[in-house]
Amino acid sequence: MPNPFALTKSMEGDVAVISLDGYLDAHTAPQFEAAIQDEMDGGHTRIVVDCAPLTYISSAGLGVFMSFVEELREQDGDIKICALQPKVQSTFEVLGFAEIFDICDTRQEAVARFDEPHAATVGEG
Amino acid sequence: MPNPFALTKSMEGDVAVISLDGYLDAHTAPQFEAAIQDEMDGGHTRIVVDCAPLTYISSAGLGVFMSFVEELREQDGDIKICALQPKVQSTFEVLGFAEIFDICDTRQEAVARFDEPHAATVGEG
Amino acid sequence: MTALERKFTLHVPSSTENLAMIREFVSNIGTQAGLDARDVGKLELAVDEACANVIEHAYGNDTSKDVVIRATFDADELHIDVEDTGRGFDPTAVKSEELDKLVAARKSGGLGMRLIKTLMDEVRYEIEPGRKNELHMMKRIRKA
Amino acid sequence: MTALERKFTLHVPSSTENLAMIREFVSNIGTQAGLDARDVGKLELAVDEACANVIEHAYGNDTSKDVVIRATFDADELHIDVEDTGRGFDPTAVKSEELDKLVAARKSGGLGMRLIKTLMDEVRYEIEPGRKNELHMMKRIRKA
Ligand SMILES: Nc1ncnc2c1ncn2[C@@H]1O[C@H](COP(=O)(O)OP(=O)(O)O)[C@@H](O)[C@H]1O
Ligand SMILES: Nc1ncnc2c1ncn2[C@@H]1O[C@H](COP(=O)(O)OP(=O)(O)O)[C@@H](O)[C@H]1O
Repeated sequence: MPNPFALTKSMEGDVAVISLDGYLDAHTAPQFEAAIQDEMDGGHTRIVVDCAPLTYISSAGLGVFMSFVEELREQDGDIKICALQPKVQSTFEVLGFAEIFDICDTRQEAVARFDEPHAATVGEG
Repeated sequence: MPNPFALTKSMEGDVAVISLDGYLDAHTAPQFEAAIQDEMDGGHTRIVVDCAPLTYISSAGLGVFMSFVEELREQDGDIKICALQPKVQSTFEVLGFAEIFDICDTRQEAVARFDEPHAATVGEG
Repeated sequence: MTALERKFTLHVPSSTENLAMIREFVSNIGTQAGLDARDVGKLELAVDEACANVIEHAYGNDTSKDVVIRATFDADELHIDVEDTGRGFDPTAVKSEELDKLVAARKSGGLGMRLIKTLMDEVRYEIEPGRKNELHMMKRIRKA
Repeated sequence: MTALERKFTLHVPSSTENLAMIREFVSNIGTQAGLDARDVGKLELAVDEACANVIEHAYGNDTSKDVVIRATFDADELHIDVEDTGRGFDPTAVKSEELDKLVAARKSGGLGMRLIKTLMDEVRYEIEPGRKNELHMMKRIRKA
């Protein structure tokens, strides 16, 4: 059996961090979609998705990033992606995600990116 | 992919230690058989099989232990087995191997067992 | 490696729950065929996308239907066919949108067929709606 | 879990190289059927033994032949059939030797069928030599 999918959430300051573990495919993507929707419903628009333990992603997983990023950016937030394993990274790259998404090496870097001048500066509770 | 099979050999004093990694089934058992035959051809009759990294065993693997132990014991040697993972251990047990084979928790214990009074005492170069 | 052709077939119920199993099937075959880890990864992803499309689009998530994956390889090429008996479609009518357009339109889909075409060396649909729809994919086995 | 029956089939060339793949197939299904990890392990081992016997004894390591594994489960039972078109045998004529006898005789085989019978809840052979030989195995799904 492949290791299944797991998702954990935490906050770093006003940044919501979602960590993805295992495989994100058409079967598990709805859980990821619900987690992002939850954050938005809770007023969190600054989201980091930590992919360090993520071993596989298919277009169903990529579609979740794709469908939320515009709305988050309109609300002065963003989805930053970090810690991609090489195999997952190449799936992001082959579709041109690196040009549209902010992809960082580490979680710290991704969280800090929200405070850089070109990023959104509106804070939240 | 399941992790494939690997086998490493070392000597601890006059005891030949064979470490088994991955899965031992009808496909990989011939490699294990050849390794034991090699030790015997090299005059080593005191053999410890360290199963710490072994994740799976089928009857083809068990058969290798079964077919050599009598000859080794006749030559004042033995096969001691150590560090079984629970799943592998239950396969040994369901067939009654625990009654016939000396199964130890650790490699040190298995190696030391050769020097206990009831064990063979003939040394080799 | 022998010149003999090897054949493998997997039938599973049409459910996304089985995608993990399909990927393991395919990655075992890819490795056995002699593909390197990168190409095994590409094969796995292309077949996942093809099967996810069958499950969602051809069968509309009706889990009483079957997805069939057939694989053969020899020393040079690995062929994988994904077969369904579902509604079928006209693949030439599906236009591939750029990523920035999809993002602007807040789409969550539209990447699968592009991925399949990018990852495989040959891709061909044979559509007979309700009877048999097949997606043929081929990956060349690069000599190390 | 639904009461609906689920069907899975795997066809692979008759080679011990494919046993790892067969085990993955079976353990995926066992997990999906709701078996606990111990029972998944038993199922995996029983099917491995059954297929190794087909590969070695029914087909005498002729890799041009096919091994077919069919699995179905519902809420209560998981059924797995291993099918070959090989030489067949009389399972009632195979006598199961005690381990100490096998060890004394320096045998390396003779454990497979005993394992299968110990690990599964039902085991039944249907032999039609050269046409179709089937080993039916059943594992009950214990409610947690
Ligand atoms: N096997 C199939 N059967 C029926 N329709 C399909 C199939 N594969 C793809 N399609 C159609 O082509 C469209 C594009 O597919 P794709 O690029 O994979 O993106 P997505 O599946 O995310 O919509 C689908 O939305 C669907 O309408
Ligand atoms: N599928 C099969 N086809 C033909 N003969 C078989 C088959 N399965 C088992 N046998 C016969 O039964 C014997 C006992 O099988 P088994 O208990 O699995 O031990 P082993 O395979 O190690 O000999 C085999 O040696 C073989 O002669």
